[in-house]
Amino acid sequence: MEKENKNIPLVKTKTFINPENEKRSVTAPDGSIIEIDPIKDYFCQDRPKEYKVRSGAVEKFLNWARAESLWVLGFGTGCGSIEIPPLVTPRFDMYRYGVQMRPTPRQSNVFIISGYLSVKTLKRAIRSYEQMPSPKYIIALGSCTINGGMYWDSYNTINRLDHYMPVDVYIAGCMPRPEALLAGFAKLKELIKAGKAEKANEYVRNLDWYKANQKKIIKDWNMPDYNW
Amino acid sequence: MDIRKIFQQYSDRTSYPEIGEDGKPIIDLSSHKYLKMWQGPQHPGVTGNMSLELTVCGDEIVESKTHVGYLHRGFEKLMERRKFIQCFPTCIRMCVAEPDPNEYLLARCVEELSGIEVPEMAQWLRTLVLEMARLQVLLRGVPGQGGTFALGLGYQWGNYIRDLILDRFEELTGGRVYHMYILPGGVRGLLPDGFKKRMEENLKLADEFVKSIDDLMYSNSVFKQRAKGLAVIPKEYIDKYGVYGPSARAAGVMRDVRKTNPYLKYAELDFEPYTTTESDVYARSRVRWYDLQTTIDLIRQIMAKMPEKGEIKAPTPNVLHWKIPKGETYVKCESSRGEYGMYMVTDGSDMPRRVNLKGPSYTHANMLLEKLLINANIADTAGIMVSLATCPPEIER
Amino acid sequence: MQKIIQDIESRYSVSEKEIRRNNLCFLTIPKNQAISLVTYLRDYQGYSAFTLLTAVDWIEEGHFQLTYLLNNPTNYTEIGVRTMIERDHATMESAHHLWESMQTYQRELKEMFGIDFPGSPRVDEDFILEGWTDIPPYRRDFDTKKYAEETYFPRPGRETNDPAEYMKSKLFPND
Amino acid sequence: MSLKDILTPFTAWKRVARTPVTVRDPFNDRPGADRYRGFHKNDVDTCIGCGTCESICENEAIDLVPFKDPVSGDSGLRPRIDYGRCCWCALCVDVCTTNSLTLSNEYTWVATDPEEYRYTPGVDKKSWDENEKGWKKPEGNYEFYDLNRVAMHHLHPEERSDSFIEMVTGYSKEQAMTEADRCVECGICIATCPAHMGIPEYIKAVRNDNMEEGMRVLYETNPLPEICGRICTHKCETVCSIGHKGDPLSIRWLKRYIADQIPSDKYKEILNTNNLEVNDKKVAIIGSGPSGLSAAHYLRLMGYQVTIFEQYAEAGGMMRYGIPEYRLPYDQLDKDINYILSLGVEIKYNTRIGDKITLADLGKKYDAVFAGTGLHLGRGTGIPGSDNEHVYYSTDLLRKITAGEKIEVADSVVVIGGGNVAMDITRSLARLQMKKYGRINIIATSLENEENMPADREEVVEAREEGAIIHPGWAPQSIEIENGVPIGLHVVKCNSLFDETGRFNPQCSMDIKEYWPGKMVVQSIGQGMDMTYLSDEFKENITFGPRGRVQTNEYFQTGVGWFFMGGDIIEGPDVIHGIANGHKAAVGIDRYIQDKLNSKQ
Repeated sequence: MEKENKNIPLVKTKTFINPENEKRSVTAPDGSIIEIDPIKDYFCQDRPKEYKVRSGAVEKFLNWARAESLWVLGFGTGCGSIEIPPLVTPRFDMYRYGVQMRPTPRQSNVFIISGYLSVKTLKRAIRSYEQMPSPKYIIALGSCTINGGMYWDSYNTINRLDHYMPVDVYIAGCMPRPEALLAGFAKLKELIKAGKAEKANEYVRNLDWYKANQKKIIKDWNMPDYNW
Repeated sequence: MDIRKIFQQYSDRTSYPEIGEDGKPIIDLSSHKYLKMWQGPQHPGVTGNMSLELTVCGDEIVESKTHVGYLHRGFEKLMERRKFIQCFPTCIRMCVAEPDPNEYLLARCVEELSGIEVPEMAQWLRTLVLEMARLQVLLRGVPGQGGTFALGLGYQWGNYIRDLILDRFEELTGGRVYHMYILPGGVRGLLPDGFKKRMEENLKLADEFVKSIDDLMYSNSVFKQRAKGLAVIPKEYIDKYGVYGPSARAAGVMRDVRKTNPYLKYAELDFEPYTTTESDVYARSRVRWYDLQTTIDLIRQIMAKMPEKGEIKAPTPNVLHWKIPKGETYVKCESSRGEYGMYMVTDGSDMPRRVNLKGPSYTHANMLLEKLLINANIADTAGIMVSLATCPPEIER
Repeated sequence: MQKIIQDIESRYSVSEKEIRRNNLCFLTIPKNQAISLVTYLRDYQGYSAFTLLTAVDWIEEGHFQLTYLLNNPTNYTEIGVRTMIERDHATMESAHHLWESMQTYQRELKEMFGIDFPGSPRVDEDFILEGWTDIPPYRRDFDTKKYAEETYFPRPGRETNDPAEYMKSKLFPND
Repeated sequence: MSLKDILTPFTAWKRVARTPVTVRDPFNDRPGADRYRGFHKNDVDTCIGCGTCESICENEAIDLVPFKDPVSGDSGLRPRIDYGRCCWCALCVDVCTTNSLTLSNEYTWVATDPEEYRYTPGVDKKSWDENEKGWKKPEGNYEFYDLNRVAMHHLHPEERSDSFIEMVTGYSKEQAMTEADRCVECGICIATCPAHMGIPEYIKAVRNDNMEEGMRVLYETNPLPEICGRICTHKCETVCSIGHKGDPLSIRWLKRYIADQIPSDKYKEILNTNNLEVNDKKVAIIGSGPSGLSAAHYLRLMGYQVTIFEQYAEAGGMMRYGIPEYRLPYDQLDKDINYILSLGVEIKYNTRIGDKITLADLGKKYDAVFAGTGLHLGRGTGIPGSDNEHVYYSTDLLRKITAGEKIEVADSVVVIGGGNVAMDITRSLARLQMKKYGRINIIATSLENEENMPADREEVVEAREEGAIIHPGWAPQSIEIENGVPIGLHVVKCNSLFDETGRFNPQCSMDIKEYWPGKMVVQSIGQGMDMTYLSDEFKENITFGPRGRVQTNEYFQTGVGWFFMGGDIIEGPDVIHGIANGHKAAVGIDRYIQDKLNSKQ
């Protein structure tokens, strides 16, 4: 729907640098002086690359493998995260579907945006998302991610998640029950197996548009444009 | 090499860092002695979406700052532009884990400012729902303390029973997490048929859980080793820092609104909140464990004492244009974390002028947590946070 | 309760009092006496627990109302000390020395209302918001709906009809 | 640390042998609870599109979208829900005025396209439409607004049965505020009111206790609020959305409440009519009934010089000469009329058009003419004996009562007719009987049965309270005459009035007979119009429709360009149609005159 306006030029926002990210020189224990530029040294600033689809059966096998081991990043961004504990505990037990929580983005490929995102969390969510290895998927929970939900008129929460992050599956509800979440995972599996969970590549293709949107609302952009 | 000797060498944790003239530690990051690190918001060890900025020396925290605001939705602002009835769906989302005190407080504020009397039956149902809410939080919170010290089994048990309680909520209120059950004037329905019987079955499971978590966790030598003596809150901190509920009762100070300022039907119920004096993580967790038993008992009492039928809602003015005269009030109740209060100012229009929610997490997670974390290990931060039951959405609202 | 109020009235100039319940009352006090009264209540009347500090924006009258709510843990009563401060360049004496928890409240008020508390520790640090450049959001003149619509663009494709207007347009368009 | 502390945790192993608690098939094993607040359902046939769901929704999740063409009492709109906003609080269900909106217990909806989450329940078919379970408005005394109307205080039958003082006392401030509070401001009623009055707006003014604002709203569409506030047929109340679950709002009494609160000397100030402009165009109005007064009022506001021609000695038409005083006291009638006259409207009493002044004369002298001459002729039954001089028409009697002429009321009376006028004459004569004889002996009979009596329900109830006997469902056959005076009425049982095609075709059981004695018989089965002022030269240009009614365009303009007609002779009969016609005709006259001016230039 917003294909035509995805060519908005990248907005140059004023970059704030946190004190710990400032260039500095430190003296090593052996007395030598080391120059450090954290933004350059600690982050990879290269633009992300699209995931290349392999041919035929290989890709099919890979998709099957991906679909059957969805590792979810344990980041409760909003109210929806209250329904995660029932999922990881015996009643609903999502491990049997190959879904499990991981503590770090480096090990995860599914990001559950559990409801509304305040601007402050959006910044962290983007960083977490970008640190996840490809192929990666986003499940958005609840009304808030679709059109603002409860907080449609709040000055601190975003209304449409698809403006800032690419979403593969939406689950309606406020908040969605564990069963609905499991249905969401089932849908995501279906999409992955069919090779249709392509939103991460779309993010790469329209990176400038997403970044422009993100920078429009994140006022103190004190991180590199892309970090992974 | 005797490992014990190495530990003893550093056992006097107050010796570093040096304390400056202003009473604050002198921390020179470039000295390589200290490291600044963040815990959260994306971290399994924080209670929800908040973060701690820790300065550590080795694995010991020398300074900590709490950062909140990741869940800020501006409720108090949003409610200023909503009619009183419209505030309810908004307001209950202020504390995700335990939404019912929010409903109750808002309804109580509205009723008090407009002078509405709530029918007997509705008061009993409100009491029941508030206790059920406490029960489901504690079923997650009590074993959750073990979870922070890598004892995840109790958490699995507790969550199952919590889910059964959520089923009862669903039956009674129509919602699993956000119940929208208490409205100004009353509640939104009587108990369904057979509710008490099913509840009793769940309570039996909870009874058994109480016993087994005692064996599993409180008698566990590892848990004891880690939790005892950790993050002691001295008695004089109670007023100075604003410590409420179970955390205050663990320090030997009686803080329970149900007992001190009885509301709803609590005056007619027989219970005695547990107090102890050790005031460490173990004691706070233990107080919650006793609270869990009290709550189970209270639910049984309520179900036995409540009438079978009755009016569930007092007549109110048309909610679409309900105006409340100018006034202000402060209403409080006891949540699972402590005194939970709401301050409301009205100006005669159909919307509140100002609503301010005051939860215990506000003081617990900010000044108190920052203070308690000093000289603790990084590995203990999660345990300390959970023992204070900090709930970020309630801090920043 | 009455006794305490009488005692306060004999010492401070209470301009308004509102007894809400037998365990809650609100007193309005001039700005320069507020902290003194709070200290007095804490030290001599047993109101040693501090419950909350918040502000109300009375934009029409051009002032903020600050409410210090104190709790007496022995007889379980509460007193709200209200004081009115000027809305322009709002500043208030800091009370962080009375309770440690006070500085968090003052930080929040600074951020959300723009009320300054000189001397309060960390009062200028961001508390809840991050990089906020607009007017403090809890002020009444900040329109959150307008801001949200302009900043976060709601999903298009919604349209609604007023029943009365719609019936008029269909049934009697010329009247 | 004791050995016990090391060993007891191992008791957890005993759980190994337990049955697992995992839900085997979470997609099917767990339907929502009976009260679960799942996805929306709407019974579109019951729904009236009032929009209360939209106004209570704090998330603006509900839009009203067209579903069908609006009709009276149904806006034709239906709620569409945005699941990008909804929070499933079910306040919309609880506030629904018709109980058509409910929630199902279905809760799973997964999609890849966020645009999917907008749908109109009941219109867009969903899998949960037939789902019986789910949230419904709680039963019992659980309402978001009061369903019971504030009872209006009536004089006790004993107090009122022998006098013509007003029997309805009106609301007190508190009562009016309580009643106004019940309004949900949907605005469905506006379309049903012939005058399209701003009903929610003036009810809001009552709620805010702002009578001046209320007065201004009233006068926008209705220059006779005191009168309408008493005798309006209140069609608005029949469609009131609150009426689906409870009593409809007392819209009429609230209107009266506003008008009652303002003293007549404040009117001009409040309505800002102290200095009205005057232009050189003149309009004549025939008849000072509701349509005539209404047209005069709005024309005068537009600046025209208005002259009313009234055949009787006082203004008001049927409102004065047809409606008994106990329903509409003359001082209240005068309050409204005098205000209109005080705006500079000229009135010529005792001037009947057609006698000395003809319509053609008016046409020459004035730029436009409006006739609201009403239905003043009684209509007879034509049964044997009805031509007797002591068999009366109700219109004549009512006029005489108003004019203060003496009526020889008999000690036993039979009234033929079941409409409002029949009730009026029944109750008026009953009062006269009470005054004269100290007892009441009056029988009213109607063709229609009890349920279908054309009179307002409350009129029938009140008439019975006062001692009149009402016999519905009887067809008059003949009037028994003895010595030149009637002594009774023969009737037979009437079974049905209309045949299958809907034509008027009474079916009677001739063997079920009844005889009611009465020394005075009054026929009140309808009124006719006196159109003698329409001479033949006009009749050529005027088209007549069914039942002799003149056909006009939507601005009540007849084929004769400058001649407008309205009121009971065109629509109704009732006051509010007259007022609406008058207003519309005033607009039409204004357009007509302006068009003529423009074309000359």
